Amino acid sequence: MIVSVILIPFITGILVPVIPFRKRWQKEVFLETAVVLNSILVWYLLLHHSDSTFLLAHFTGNLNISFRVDGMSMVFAGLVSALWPFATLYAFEYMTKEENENVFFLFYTLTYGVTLGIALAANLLTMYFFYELLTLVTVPLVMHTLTREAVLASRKYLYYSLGGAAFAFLGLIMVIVYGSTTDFILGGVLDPAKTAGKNNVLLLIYVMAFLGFGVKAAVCPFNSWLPQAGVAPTPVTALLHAVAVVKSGAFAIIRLTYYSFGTDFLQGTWAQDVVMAVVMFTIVYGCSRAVKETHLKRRLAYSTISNLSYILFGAVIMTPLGLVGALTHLVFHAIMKISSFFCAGAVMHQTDRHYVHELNGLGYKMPRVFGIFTISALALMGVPGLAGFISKWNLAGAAVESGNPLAWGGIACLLVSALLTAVYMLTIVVRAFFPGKDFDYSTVSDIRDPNWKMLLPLFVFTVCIVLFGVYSQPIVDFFMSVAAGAV
Amino acid sequence: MGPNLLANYGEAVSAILFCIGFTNLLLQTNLIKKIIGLNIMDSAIYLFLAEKGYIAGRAAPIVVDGVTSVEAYINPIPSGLVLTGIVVSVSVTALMLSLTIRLYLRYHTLDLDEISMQLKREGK
Amino acid sequence: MYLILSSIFFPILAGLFLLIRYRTPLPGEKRAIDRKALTTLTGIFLLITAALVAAALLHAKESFTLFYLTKTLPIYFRIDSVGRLFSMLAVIVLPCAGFFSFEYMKHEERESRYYGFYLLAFGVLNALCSAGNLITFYLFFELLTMTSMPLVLHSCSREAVMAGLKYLFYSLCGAYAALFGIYFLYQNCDSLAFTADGALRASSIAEHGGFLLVTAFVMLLGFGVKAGMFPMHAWLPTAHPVAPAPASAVLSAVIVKAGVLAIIRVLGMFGRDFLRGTWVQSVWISLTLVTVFMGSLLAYREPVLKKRLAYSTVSQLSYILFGLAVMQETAFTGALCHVLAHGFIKSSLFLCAGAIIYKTGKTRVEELRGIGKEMPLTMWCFTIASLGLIGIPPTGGFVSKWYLALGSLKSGMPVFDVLGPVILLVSALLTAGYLLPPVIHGFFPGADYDYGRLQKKEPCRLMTVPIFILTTASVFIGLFPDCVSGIIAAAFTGR
Amino acid sequence: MDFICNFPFFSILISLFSGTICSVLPAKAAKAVNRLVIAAVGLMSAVLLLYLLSTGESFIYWMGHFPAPWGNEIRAGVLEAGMALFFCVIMYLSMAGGAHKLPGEVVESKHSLYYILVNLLLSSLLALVYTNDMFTAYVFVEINTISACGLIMIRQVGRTIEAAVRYMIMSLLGSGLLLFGLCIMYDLTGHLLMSNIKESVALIMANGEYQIPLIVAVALMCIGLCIKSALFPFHSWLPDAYGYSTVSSAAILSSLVSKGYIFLLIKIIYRVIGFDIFNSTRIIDVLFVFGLMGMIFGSLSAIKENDIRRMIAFSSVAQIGYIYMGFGMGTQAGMVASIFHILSHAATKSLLFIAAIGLTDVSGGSRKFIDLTGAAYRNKWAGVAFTAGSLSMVGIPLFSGFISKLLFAQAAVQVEGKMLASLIVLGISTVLNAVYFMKTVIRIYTSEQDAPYRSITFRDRKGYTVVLVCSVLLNVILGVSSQPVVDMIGQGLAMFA
Repeated sequence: MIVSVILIPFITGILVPVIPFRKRWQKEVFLETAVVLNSILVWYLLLHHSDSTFLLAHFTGNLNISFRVDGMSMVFAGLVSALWPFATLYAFEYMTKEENENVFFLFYTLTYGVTLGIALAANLLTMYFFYELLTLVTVPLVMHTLTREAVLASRKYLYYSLGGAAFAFLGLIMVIVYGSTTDFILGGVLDPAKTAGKNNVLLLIYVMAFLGFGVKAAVCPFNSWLPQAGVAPTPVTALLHAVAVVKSGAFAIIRLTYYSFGTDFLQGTWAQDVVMAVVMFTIVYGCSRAVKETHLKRRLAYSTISNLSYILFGAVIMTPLGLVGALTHLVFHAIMKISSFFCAGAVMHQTDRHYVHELNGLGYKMPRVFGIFTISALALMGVPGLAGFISKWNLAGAAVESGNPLAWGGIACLLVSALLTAVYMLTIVVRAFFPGKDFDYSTVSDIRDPNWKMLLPLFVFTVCIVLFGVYSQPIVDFFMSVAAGAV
Repeated sequence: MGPNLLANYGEAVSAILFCIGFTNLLLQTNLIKKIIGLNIMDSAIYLFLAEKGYIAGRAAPIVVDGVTSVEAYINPIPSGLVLTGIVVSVSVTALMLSLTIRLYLRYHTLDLDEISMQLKREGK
Repeated sequence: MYLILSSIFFPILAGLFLLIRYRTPLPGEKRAIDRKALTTLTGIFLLITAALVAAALLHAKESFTLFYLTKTLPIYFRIDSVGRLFSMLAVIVLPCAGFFSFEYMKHEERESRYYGFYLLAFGVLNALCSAGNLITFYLFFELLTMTSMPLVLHSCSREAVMAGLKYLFYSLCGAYAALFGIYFLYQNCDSLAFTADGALRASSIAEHGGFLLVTAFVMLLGFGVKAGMFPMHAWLPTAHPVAPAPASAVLSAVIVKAGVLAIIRVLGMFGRDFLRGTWVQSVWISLTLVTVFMGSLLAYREPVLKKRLAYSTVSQLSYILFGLAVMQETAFTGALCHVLAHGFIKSSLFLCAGAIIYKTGKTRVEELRGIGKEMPLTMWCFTIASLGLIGIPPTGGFVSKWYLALGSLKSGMPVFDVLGPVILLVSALLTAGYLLPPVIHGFFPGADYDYGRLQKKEPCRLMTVPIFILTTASVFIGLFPDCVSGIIAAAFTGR
Repeated sequence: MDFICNFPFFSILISLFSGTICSVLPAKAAKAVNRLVIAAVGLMSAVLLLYLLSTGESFIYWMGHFPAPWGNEIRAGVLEAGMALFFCVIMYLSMAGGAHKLPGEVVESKHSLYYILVNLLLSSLLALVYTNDMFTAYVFVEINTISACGLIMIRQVGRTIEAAVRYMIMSLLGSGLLLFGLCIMYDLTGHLLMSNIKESVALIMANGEYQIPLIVAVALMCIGLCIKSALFPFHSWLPDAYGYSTVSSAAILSSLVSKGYIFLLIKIIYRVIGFDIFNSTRIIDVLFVFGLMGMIFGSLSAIKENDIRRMIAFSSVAQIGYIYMGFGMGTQAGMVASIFHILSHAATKSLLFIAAIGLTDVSGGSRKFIDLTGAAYRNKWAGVAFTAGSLSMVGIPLFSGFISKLLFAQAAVQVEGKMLASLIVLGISTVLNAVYFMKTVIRIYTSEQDAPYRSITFRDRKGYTVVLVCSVLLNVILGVSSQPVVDMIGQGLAMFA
């Protein structure tokens, strides 16, 4: 059952170029059906999960490829499978303007499976395996347009990701050697008997592994691949570089921190201070770069960098509440960012405008898109009543509660970042809706909102943003129980 | 150290020779000199083996006069090794020489660096 | 409960309705906007809202939780005396300015957007006044910024857009600084519901007292941004003048008061006893005094009338903050009195300035010679309001300043107990210096004034009546301060 | 003694003998014989392996029934048989993969000579694997050198001859050192058979006499073999030799020849000196340091390289660095990792060379990166295979490279002093590998629009494709079910002792 949800996307993806579809809509129906079915299957699996581990294959020694549904995987798999059908729907419309659709959908769907693999992995090795795989299946997506820029971006992406994985690998080794098992167990698996006297080495390796996985989560100084990877088609940037790929990085770090090394081992050590400082710096750095950036998608990418570090900030607080904060932001940021990216994609698709200064006055012509964009912008800023506030509240609450002065500084970083978020998001909104007195409306005369395939996902995400903003109780409760290990 | 060295002068000489040969093979740019170095090096080893194999006052292990005592003869294996080694060394030398001829015919020089320069100029 | 909710959500929905129904047509679109219907509708909405607020003020006593953001974060409403006082201000100023704008906005583009956001801001303000805990307050505080920003940049000139953004970012900056404090308060209080005598746990004070002081200071500074407190006052003189005059009136009179309200709430949360006598109080008082003096001085040097009024707002708001910072009952009374007095006076002044601009297009003070002859009613109101702001009895300003000075002297603080009143006095002199010249030149244009070209330019009733009402209100406060003293006394104790 | 015990001897003999036969056969027949011999030897090794696994112990085979310590011996254990089998498989794949290029690379009349050399090489490799006699090992080292040199120069262009000469010189230096070390060893112990030497060495170490000469001898042998297996900094001969010879030669040389020497070194470590004694010397530290340096500098040189084959060749330098790092750890785990890496690297490197030739073929024969743009679209299978090889090199799970990386890292953690250094270098080296291999992969998948050779289409060769697929499969098998292999290596090492 667990394996099937990973395999179905694989099979579907491979079938796309193989089956000779006569009409485009046939392909769309086929893909969408498969994706939706798979998502339903995932949700069914998550809701009726059993605690047993599914062993797929033995690797060497005591290393297995195995899958299990636990709290964390429920969060991530649920998120991914909820977003994917919408993103696919959106991609259909977006890709009408791009070439080589089949290859695109092949890898796009493969990525779904791989991401689920990361989410459902039962041990560090399995996760590492899918983590590497994720890099490989997403590279073709970045390279999709095959322009020089795209090639450079994908090359950089590859270098960074594989390089990061190389160091994450060291963490894996540590857990294999010093842990009692590689399975994910909340609280960590390091065996105190084995680690005695080796703490500093382990911490050093933890920092390395953190930065290694952090490459995918775009931790500074390893973040420059993400804005560059924005050359990919928007569904990719939105889903992968705002959700699946980068969140996998964050997810991996959470797994590493909470489920492998264990917070008891890490808390209060210099390693925690180091990673927290890095994360705090990234939060501010990402935002400042976003303010400077004039390319719309790259600006959003920088925003992603900063927001990912919010998640990591929650994670490195290393308390259950911190984990709750991280999870909240993991989920909520996914929705907010995918929504804003889809808006950006809709703008690019409808108008072929890429830079912020080209967006003047578009708000009148695309009121729905920009209305939604405004909401997601406000949510990203953390305006109460929208989802972003809840996650920031949880993060900051955890930081205050931890009593760690550095974490208190982190709150300041969060707020500075929120301000910068306002700067870079609201300037867009203001441009779109208040283009200035001498604005020539004829330049936007033939622009209109995109069709329902693009708008439907946007509406759904917006509803989610508002819904989670005002009524987050159940989901936060669920995160609480995840963090307490009760799920 | 000193007395040992003097007592085992054969080994010392062979070691020195080996070094000479080795250095030549490594550092000479002229291919013929390199090959000579190779031969010196190999010969040094044979010298070493022969030196080790010979015990003063004993004869080659060919039974004459019915003397079968072990004390009377030297160990024949080193000699066998030397022979084998010489065979190997000859074939290797032959191969090297043939390569040298090929290179000379092609580039009209025996200098390895010079050949490399020409190759670079060819650009292939 | 329903009264409060409807006083909040009715204007919001009405605003949204206007925004959508009367969307400004783009060039090439056939649709035209029926201006009459729009203004009538807006007027009706404004009146209904005002009625709803009034009803809520009179009747609503209960508190209720609307829903929970998270398990421990209720969106909670409760009308207490402080809120009631601010509500009173809003419910008088906003409809007046609204009716004023029906005339004023005649020639502006995209009217519907203005009215829409105006109503939105009204609703949010009501919510702000009836918010019962810090989170609810913060929620509407942010929304207030968002909804009032379009009012600032309404004209969409480059200057206005930049001013709007400046306003936005300053306000957000302040709000986030405040949020920083809220995070810490949340951990160190049992609940975030408002109180007047400190919600901090005794154990928390013992444990992180020093850090909590920092937090308090950060929060004061943060909310102080909205109230134009030095050093984060720069947005105010930029943003207020570029907005349409009725919007400036509302901004200066009511919306900046949200910052004051916030600070009152914060003081309540931390408790005056916790802050009194600490470095926070000293620094804060110094800041307010600096602002008072500096605002007046800048206003004195400013040639553009609306900008001058904006600087005056900076200065006057810090009177209020000074009153709060003294943390003494009399001064508190003075501060709250000044909230009302300044609200009425400043809105009246801005509306007068708006009427002048609307009729004559003159914006600079030296252009206003003889204006009193042209627009006598308007200028009379302007004069009375100015006198009120200077603090000449029997206007509202006198009462409040009297209490402020008295409270300060009574407080027994070192240095500031005397220094404060002195600066207030100096500033009052400066106020006279910057407000009276237009009046004097307006009525006494001098011998060389060409009476032959004089025309009556008195604006229509839609403009004069609101100005008149507001001016009257300011005088009324001065004549009968007792009618609010009860509510202020209740406010001090947090009821 | 079962009949199967003759297999090692048979396999050496038939490959040697068939080499002689090839000289009189026409090219086609020589090719057939060559393939047949490789297949037969492979089959025999496989049977032998199964036999050894079933009996669970190694055996010693007296040549001509001269008993030790006088006779010449062959020894077969699981590791030897496995290695022989593996060498045959790789060699077969390499030969098959490069076969179609042969007519273009080598003059028609030299084809039979080519097969002679290949057969000789195989026999010498087998002998290196099986022999239990040091001097025999030396002789076959030389045979190996000569045949390898022949394989390099058989493509008669200036570059290859020069490369052959350079290779020859370095090899001779190496074998000279080996021989000298050997002689000293013989002098010290009086034996040539590995097992006998080991006993004497243990005695010497116990007595405390002659320790310095012993260590000198060991060091000489090690350095000799290091030079021959192109450990950094003795790698200067390697890029030219691998980069310009024929495809099959390059594949065989890089994946097998240097591995033969390394295997001999392992045998020397285990069977001649004794693992513990070897580890107690400082030699392993030296090997360790040079291994680490090789990992870094080999990759750095590869990054700078602008020629795909030379790049792959430089990558070998880095990979050999890995192997020596494993030796340098001085633990059983490190050794297992090294041996596994020998296998995985051999499998991967031959795959890469063969795939690279497929790519250069469709790029007008040019090996410059700029000309390879979009090559993977023109030759799909080669592109996929190259990608797979690259991924294995970078150490992506599912491929063999990952397992060796895993084993190395696990081994490293157990060594107190060397843990951090090896882990960090492992990380950096992976990054560097990723840089140059992924650069190539992306290059070959870049858009064809601006590629100079877009019009060239690839003629599909079934044999070539099958070879690629098999190589990839071999790689994946090693990567997925590595446990039996690792177990086997462990078992084999146990038999060594």
